[in-house]
This record gives sequence, C-alpha cells and structure tokens, in this order.
Amino acid sequence: MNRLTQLVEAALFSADSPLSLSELATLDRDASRADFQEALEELRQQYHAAGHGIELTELAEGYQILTRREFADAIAQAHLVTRPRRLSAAALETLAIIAYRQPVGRAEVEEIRGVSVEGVLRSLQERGLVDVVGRAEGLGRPLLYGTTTAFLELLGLAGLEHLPRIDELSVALRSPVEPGEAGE
Amino acid sequence: MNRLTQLVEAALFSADSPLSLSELATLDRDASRADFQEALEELRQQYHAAGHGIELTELAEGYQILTRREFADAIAQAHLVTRPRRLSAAALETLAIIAYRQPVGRAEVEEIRGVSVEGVLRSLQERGLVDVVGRAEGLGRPLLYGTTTAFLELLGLAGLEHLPRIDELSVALRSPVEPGEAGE
Amino acid sequence: MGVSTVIERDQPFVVELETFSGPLDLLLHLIREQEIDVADIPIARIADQFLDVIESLGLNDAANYLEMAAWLLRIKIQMLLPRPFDADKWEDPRAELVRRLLEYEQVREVAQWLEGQADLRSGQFPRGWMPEEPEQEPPPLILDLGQILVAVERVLESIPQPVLHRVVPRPLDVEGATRTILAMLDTRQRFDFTEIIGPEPTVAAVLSALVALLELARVGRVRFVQRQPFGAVAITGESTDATS
Repeated sequence: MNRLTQLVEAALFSADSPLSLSELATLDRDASRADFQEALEELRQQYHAAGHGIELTELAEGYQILTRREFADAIAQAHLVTRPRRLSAAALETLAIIAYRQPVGRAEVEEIRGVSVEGVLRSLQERGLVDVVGRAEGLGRPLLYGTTTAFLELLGLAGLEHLPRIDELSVALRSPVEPGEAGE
Repeated sequence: MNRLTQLVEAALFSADSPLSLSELATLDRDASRADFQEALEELRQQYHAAGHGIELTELAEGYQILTRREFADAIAQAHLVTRPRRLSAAALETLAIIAYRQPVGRAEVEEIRGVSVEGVLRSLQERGLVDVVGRAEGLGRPLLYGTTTAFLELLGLAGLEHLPRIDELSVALRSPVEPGEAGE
Repeated sequence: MGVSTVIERDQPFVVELETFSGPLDLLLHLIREQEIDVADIPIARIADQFLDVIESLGLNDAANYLEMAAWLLRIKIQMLLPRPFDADKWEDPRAELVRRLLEYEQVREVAQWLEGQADLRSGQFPRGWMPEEPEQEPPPLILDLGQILVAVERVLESIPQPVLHRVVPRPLDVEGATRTILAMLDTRQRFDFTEIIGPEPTVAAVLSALVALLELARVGRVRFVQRQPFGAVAITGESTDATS
C-alpha cells in the first residue's frame, strides 16, 4: 500500500462518520482527486483480496470502513456492540414519504398517511433523520422537511438516487415530484 | 486470513474499548485461547506485511486496532476534525428557547420541548454558547441559563436586543408568565 | 373469498389496532384480508366492518379513524343514490378513496424497502472506539439567525394543544388582587366585593380577591362590613371607623 492509501485508511479509521472525497482531499494538498480515488480503490481491493473482516463502503455521499455483515451476529451475541433499534411502521412510512417528496410539509405527509404525524416527525428530527430544509410559500409559511445524511447512513445508501425509482415499485402511481399529474 | 482472524478483526474494530483475550473468547466457544492468539498474530502480521495505515496494539486492557502514529499529524492537520459542525435540531431548539427566555431554568426548557435537555444543555455549554447566569429563587434554587457573548458573536449581533422580536415571527411565543392567557 | 377473522365483533380489536399505523393501514388490512379488488371495493361491507373495529377502539388515537369512518359512510350513501342515465357522467364516489389507498400502498412498499435496507445496514458496524480529538481549537460552528428563528417556530409548533388544553388549575394571582384592592382603597372609603372582581369574573379571580382580602384583613388593612345577615359585604379601609 502506498503512503496515500495508508493515510486514507488511517483517516477513515479516525472519523466517526463517512468522509467525502473533498474532506479526504484536505489530508494531502499535493494529491489530486484522482489520486484519492485510486487510493480508495486500492484500499477496497486490499481488504477484499486479503479476506479481511472489514470492508470499505460507499455511503451517505462519502466513504466509511464497516465490519462485514456476516460477523454481525457473532459480535452482537458477544455483547461487544448492540444493533440499533428498529424504526416503527409509522416512522418508516413517514420517512418514505419525506424521502420521495422532499422538500415536503407536514400537512402533505399527514394527508398521505391519514394520521397526525407530529410526534413521529419530532422523534425523526431528534434522531437526526429528517430536518427542516426550508419553508413553503403561502399561508403560515409552513416548514418543509427533507432527509439528512444520517438517513442515508442508517440505510447504507450512497445517495438519494439509490432509492428505488417510483416506476420500479409494484404499485405505480403519481410521481412524487409532480403531484399535478395524478389521476390524468 | 482465516475466518477466526476475520471475526477477531471485525470485533476489535467495532468494540468501543480494547478487548481482552477472554472477551474475545466469547466470540467463538469452539475456539481455544491458542486459536485466538494465533488469529491475533495473523492479524498483526497482515497489517504489517501489507503496509497498512493501522496496526494491532496490545495494551494493558487488551487488544485494539489503532492508526499508526506517523499519520496522527496529517489527520489532525486535515480539516477532518475541524470541519465546521452544525448544531442538531434539538440543540438549536434548546438554544432558541434560552435565547428568548433567559435567564431560564432547565425545567422550563424541558417543559417547553417536552424532552430531557440535560445532554444538549451540557454540549451547548461546552461549545460556549450558553452559560449559567444565576440561580432561581425557590425549591432547590435551580441554575438559570443564558446565552453568552460568543453566541452573539456567532450571530453577528451587537446585543441581545437585536434578536428579532418574537412577534415579528408569524407566531407569537406564548409567555409562560401569564397563565391567564391560555385556553381563552 | 376469505371473509374471516378480524371483523367478528367479539374479537379484541383494540389490541389488534396497536399494530396498525393508521386508518389507511387498517382499511388496507380489511381489504387484503378478504382479497378484495382495491379498484372495486364493496364499500357498504367495508364501511360496516371498519365501523365495527372503531366501535371497539379506545378513544386515544380514534380521531383519525373516525374521520375515515365518516368518509366511508359518505361514500356508502353516495353509492346508494340513483345514478344519472348517462353512465359516462357518473363519477364513482370511491375514486378518491381508491387513489389514496393506492398511494398509501406505494408508501408502504417503500417503507418496507427502507426497513430491509436499515436491517442490512445494521449488520455492519462502524469503528466503535473513537480516538479523542487532538487538543486544538474546537471546530468552527455554523450558526445563523435564520436557524434560530426556524428553531423558535419549531418549538412553537411543538407546543400547541397540549399546553392549551392541559387541565391545570390557574395559579391564583393574590398579589395582583392585593394591588387592585389597595389601589381602590386609595381612592374610595368603601366598596363591594363585586367591584374588585368586576363583571364576569373567573373562578381564579374570585379566589384571588378573596385570599387577598382575608390576608389584608388579617394584617389590619381592611375591614368587612355586613349590614344584615346574608347581605352584601362591604369593604372598608382600616382607617375608617366602621362597624364590624
């Protein structure tokens, strides 16, 4: 492994959340983005080729080293780490709507789910999975919500574009971006 | 790397403290202490031979994977640890309440936010945004909090009186001091 | 068609309802349970079944369910109305319900996908031990006034009804009542209790005034004068030479 790869590995080890390419770039001003991409690739292959228990993962618009899935049970059973608690159905549905409709106001989420989402929304905010991203025009200028990078981290997604496309779902309906299309 | 070595690596990586040999032993009941020692040795050599940025270290309390010392400076100098942080939604809300209600006790903040704010309050204090400004009269003489000059500086405000008056917002902050107003 | 289970009256629906995340979820459950085509819902039957469930529901979360029940009943009635001769002009009253159910199904599908992803991800652990950050300047903080204001509004949004509807006895404003009485004493020798509390007083105002009066009488600042049994009680200042 060359020095840049070692440095990238050490940096990813020291960070408590995924590091983006531009954050990694501050490690060495003389190295180009391509150099960093090469280093990341070398690291990924090194872990893979030597058969490590950890792997390089691309998520939340950045890179992070994670343990391989197959060791999860053994590690959890030894009580070395606890798995995060699961989200409730209400939280998942609310997240689903926000993920696809963002930026979206509370009223729209409630209209789709048919229930008040005040409490759920607050707890999603507390967990850092959604946040206020702006305000709508119009009466009362309601707050608009969107998903955060913590949401991407929780799901292990590299970016929002990795959410399933609406037309891939088995129940096809109106596109979230253009509600005006509905029922045409 | 054999499976036990992978498992040891994943466990050492994900544990939040060094693991002793007997803690590692809970990972696999069928493996002997000698097996684990062998796995640790394989891991150490693997990191060394492939020239990784990390190494296996034996401390008094057990084993841990650490970044190699020679990269410490580069990582510290990179903007990884100094990347600007945003306050969480919870911290912002707590800060907002303190800004507008100061001097204010923790109990009142918690009553408004509906959750415990102990941790949030501590981190706001550590960041120098709020501080203890006095004690209330009454039972237990609870600590009262207020915002600091650092808070004003961050916002570019000359003084607290330059905070926008709440009635300029679309909703007026209900004063808790005049309970007669409620429920009318 | 498996017309079974959940819909029988003697079943503990309340327990079951805990497992539904809302009225649409419950409705979809009834529909799936009976393998009904979403596009052609036998609305009368489904509405009745839905009502049965609501009937045995605790009132906690019922508002949203009741709203749905009312809607179902309205559709049921609309379906009973005679249709116009021109069939093309007839708009199926169920259309909006179907649209919302389909939309909700889509949400559920995505929610399930998200759950699966989160499960997969939770099988991978990040590094558990984090080195202490080197001693140096704390990281710069991003904070602006806009964020504070948005947070204020979020706080305001989060405290609406619970505060307004909380049944808390209003604290008595004895000090305020005392000030009022003393101010009145400054200008007048004698006045009625009703003058202190004004027209249409609240219970808290009456009690506050009463406590204030008793306290003032105790320290000798006022006296009470009652001319006849059950007559109006007049309040006079201590300096006045009055009967008691």
